[in-house]
Amino acid sequence: MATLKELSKTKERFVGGHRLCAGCGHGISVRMILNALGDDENVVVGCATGCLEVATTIYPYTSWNCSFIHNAFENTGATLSGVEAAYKSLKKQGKINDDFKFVAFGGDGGTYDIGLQSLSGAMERGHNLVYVCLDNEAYMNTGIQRSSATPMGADTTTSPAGKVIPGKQQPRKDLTAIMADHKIPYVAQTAVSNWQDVHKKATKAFETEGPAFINMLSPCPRGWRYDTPNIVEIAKKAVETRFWPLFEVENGKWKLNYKPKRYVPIEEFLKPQGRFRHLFAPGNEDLIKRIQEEVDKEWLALLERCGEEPELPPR
Amino acid sequence: MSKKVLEIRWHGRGGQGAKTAALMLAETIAQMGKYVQGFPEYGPERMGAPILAFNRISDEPIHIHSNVINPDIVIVLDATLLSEKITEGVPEDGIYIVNTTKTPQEVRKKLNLKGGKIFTVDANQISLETIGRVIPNTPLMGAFIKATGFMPYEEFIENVKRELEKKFRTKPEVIDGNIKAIERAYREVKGE
Amino acid sequence: MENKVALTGNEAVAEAMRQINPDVVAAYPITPSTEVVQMFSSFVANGKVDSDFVTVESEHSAMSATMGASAAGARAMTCTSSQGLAYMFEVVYIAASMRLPIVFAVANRTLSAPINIHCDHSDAMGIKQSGVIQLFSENAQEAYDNMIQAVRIAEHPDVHLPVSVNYDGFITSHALDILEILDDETVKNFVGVYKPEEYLLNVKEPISMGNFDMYDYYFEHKYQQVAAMEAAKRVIEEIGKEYEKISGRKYGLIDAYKLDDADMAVVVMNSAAGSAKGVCDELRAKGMKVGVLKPRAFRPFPHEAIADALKGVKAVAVLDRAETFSTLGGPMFGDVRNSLYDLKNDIKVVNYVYGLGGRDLRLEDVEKVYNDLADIIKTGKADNFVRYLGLRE
Amino acid sequence: MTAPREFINPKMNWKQLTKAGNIYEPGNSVLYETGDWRTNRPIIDREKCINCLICWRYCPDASIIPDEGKFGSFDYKHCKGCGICASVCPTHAISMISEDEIEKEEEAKENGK
Repeated sequence: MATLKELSKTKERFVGGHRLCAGCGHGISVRMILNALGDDENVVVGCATGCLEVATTIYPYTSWNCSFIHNAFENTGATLSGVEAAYKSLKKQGKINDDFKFVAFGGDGGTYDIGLQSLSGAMERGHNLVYVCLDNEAYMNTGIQRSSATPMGADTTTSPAGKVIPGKQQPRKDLTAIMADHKIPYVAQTAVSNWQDVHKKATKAFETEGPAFINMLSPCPRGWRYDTPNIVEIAKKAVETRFWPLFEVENGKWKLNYKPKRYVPIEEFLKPQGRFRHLFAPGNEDLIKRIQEEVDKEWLALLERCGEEPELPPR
Repeated sequence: MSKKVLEIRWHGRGGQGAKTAALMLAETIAQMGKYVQGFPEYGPERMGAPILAFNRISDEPIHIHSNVINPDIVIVLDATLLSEKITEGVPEDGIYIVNTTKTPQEVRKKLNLKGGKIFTVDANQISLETIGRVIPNTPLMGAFIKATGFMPYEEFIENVKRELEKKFRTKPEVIDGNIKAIERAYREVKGE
Repeated sequence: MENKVALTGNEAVAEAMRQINPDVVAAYPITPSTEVVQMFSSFVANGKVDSDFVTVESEHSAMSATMGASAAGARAMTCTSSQGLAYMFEVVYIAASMRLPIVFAVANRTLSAPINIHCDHSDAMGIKQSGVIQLFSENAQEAYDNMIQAVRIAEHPDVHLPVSVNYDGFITSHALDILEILDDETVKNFVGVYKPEEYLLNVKEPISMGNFDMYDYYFEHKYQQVAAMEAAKRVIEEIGKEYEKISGRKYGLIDAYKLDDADMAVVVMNSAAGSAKGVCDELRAKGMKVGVLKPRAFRPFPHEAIADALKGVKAVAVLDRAETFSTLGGPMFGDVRNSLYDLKNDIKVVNYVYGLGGRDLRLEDVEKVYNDLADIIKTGKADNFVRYLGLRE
Repeated sequence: MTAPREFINPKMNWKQLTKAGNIYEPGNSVLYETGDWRTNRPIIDREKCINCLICWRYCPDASIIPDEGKFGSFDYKHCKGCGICASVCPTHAISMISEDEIEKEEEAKENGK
């Protein structure tokens, strides 16, 4: 595993001058993922419509220090499939000689929701590409609307915390498991707070022959309403509360990568975020309890899949 | 162009409330029976990026929908935005209202400005002390009334109250804080 | 050199694709173009082409993957019909805007609802403002020839736009017809090896494609597409002349049939143009001065050529195999009438919508159109200028 | 169409702009400065810095310029002042100072001269 000292000497494939929000998780996430490539490797990046794409390719400027293609919102999986198919075909015919890696970035909107079909197709067909979902748990580009990745209870502009309905009513979709069920060679869940975990998984994904999928928690200070500098702290809380476990599924084998040492109640993740503020109003204790139960249930299911002893840490 | 229409340009940063201020000012003035427009410039820039918002105010219906190019009044929400972009297109007798701890003379020097009238107010400090966090947009409306004498102060405050009550019915402390912020900015704004 | 063969329209298109040997094909089956997908799959499975075939999960992804391949530097193709093209709609616009030289076949079929698998041009007309070049084919021969020429038109440096090759679903796609095909080597030489100027897989010059424009650039980028379409008119004719040298068959922007001395003309595309020519011949034998104008290129619209070809006639009937639901008739009607507006004479132009959902265009119907035109010339009146042919009114 | 050598600007006509808005200079956004988004500036205390480079890893704007595996400098042309570097620094070597304050100090210094 490379050290930061070593990594800092490598090529920066995602450069400054982009117009993502100050403190946006995506800038960090993309740098980490692309940093898993060797300096001499060639890469084509595909990107779904969203904050990342809009803010990084404002004509005539691009922040991508490599080949890049954006097509539409829901078709990054298919677009990059075509790029990869072209690569295979041209390589086979001897029309090109260089090696390439392929990586797609989509937000939770472009991945969990509108782009799910295209992603599913690309994974099922076995294209040799890496798809990274930068999950910030809502449609941030259009102004913080709920997605199927939005956690239960969150206040978004289309699941507002109102007098009758206190935020989003449904638990989030388990996309990482859905991708694992595609029986592709590599699936992982990681978070921006754990850079070593990200680096290891991105490295593995790029080395994988065939499709690889990474679901990466990449917080949005605007949508989550936490103090911008605290991004690492907030993402760590997601991991520590077991709300966002770190795991991977390699050739069908589930493996838990990190087990929190002590019990951290979900409140610690929810409390610093404005989108959950209403949950802490008197009378809403039940909602937090429901969220905790959901987290516990999912955690037990994950432990079972990973062949770990079923346990809920003492409260 | 005949200037029957008063035009205002707001300079702020994404997330600072320039758009909200422009819309709120428009709503407040609309209560006087005037015709108003309030609109932001929509760009790809994100939180923290310099952004613009605009107002038009007139006694007659406003039919134009082009961008504001030569504003009569410029309101700057963030002192770190002071640059030549602030004075772009502003006529000789333009009015500048700046949120800063600086004096109008210091701002004049910084902008290298010959004409115009400059007003300054520390809207950050005022909002922090009255509302509890740094949101300079409402106090700047108070500074605007003082600097322009656009409408009687009492009437303005009544109108703002009505607008705030629509938005924050359940949070009287927010209404009070904002009114206090406007009052203080009205009193504390410095001209040359 | 040439071989006379009996092929259906779909077979002819698939055969052209085999001979073109594109680097990538991404397609999804839909009636009536499904056979093309199947035949091409078998070419791939049997090593008859070098192509990588991407078995996408939808038409939206078919065009998206074709775009990805084209952007990567590959010669890329797809094909579809009807709902498939409608589902592609979004990406067809983007493909044109990104200036990707994709060739795609469209076996024309109507749109739902009610669901109907038969021919009309509603699918193609849905993308007439997308910025892709649209060629129309009277029969299997033309579908085959258009596919081969489309590659060169799309890839021409002054054009760089997607080209769709339209041919009538079932009427052309599933009917066996005699046509002449070129030998593989001739096609190979004609289309040449694709050498993209800029592409994703170029390690020396990485590129960002599909970027974000504000209002300071978007308008100019749109105008570039207008200029490319304008250039396409010249290029289509040039490539047509070049193709004539290897095939002996003439191709231009329009096909003007017996129009030189005609008093009346029918403007019609695809297979119905053949029927119209047949009727035209019969009426000529009876002494009526009639002709047929068949636009081969519908986008770009060859308005100069059309005005020139029709400048001597007295009455024109535009036959549209699609509706616009604007109450102003079919989509081609407006374009043709518009093209004739500046002529300093008084040509009467009427519209007939025909054949929706595969309703047969009978020869009597075409004959009725010519007779109507004769009446219009005689009376000088063309009331009720949007008409429906073969409809139970 | 070949890439124009002159850098694209909004005065150019449609012929001068690149085809389809393609961009031929990878990573040219470094020419676009986002430093003016900043209201707070990160300042490093070299005494406290242990060159762990966590700040470099967590900068969304690639605005920590490393130097031979050590902390080199801040890229103030692009740093938006988000404060993440200061927040993740294990030795609290980075502090965020208001640009307004910095300007005042600089002016005071100038006036003092």
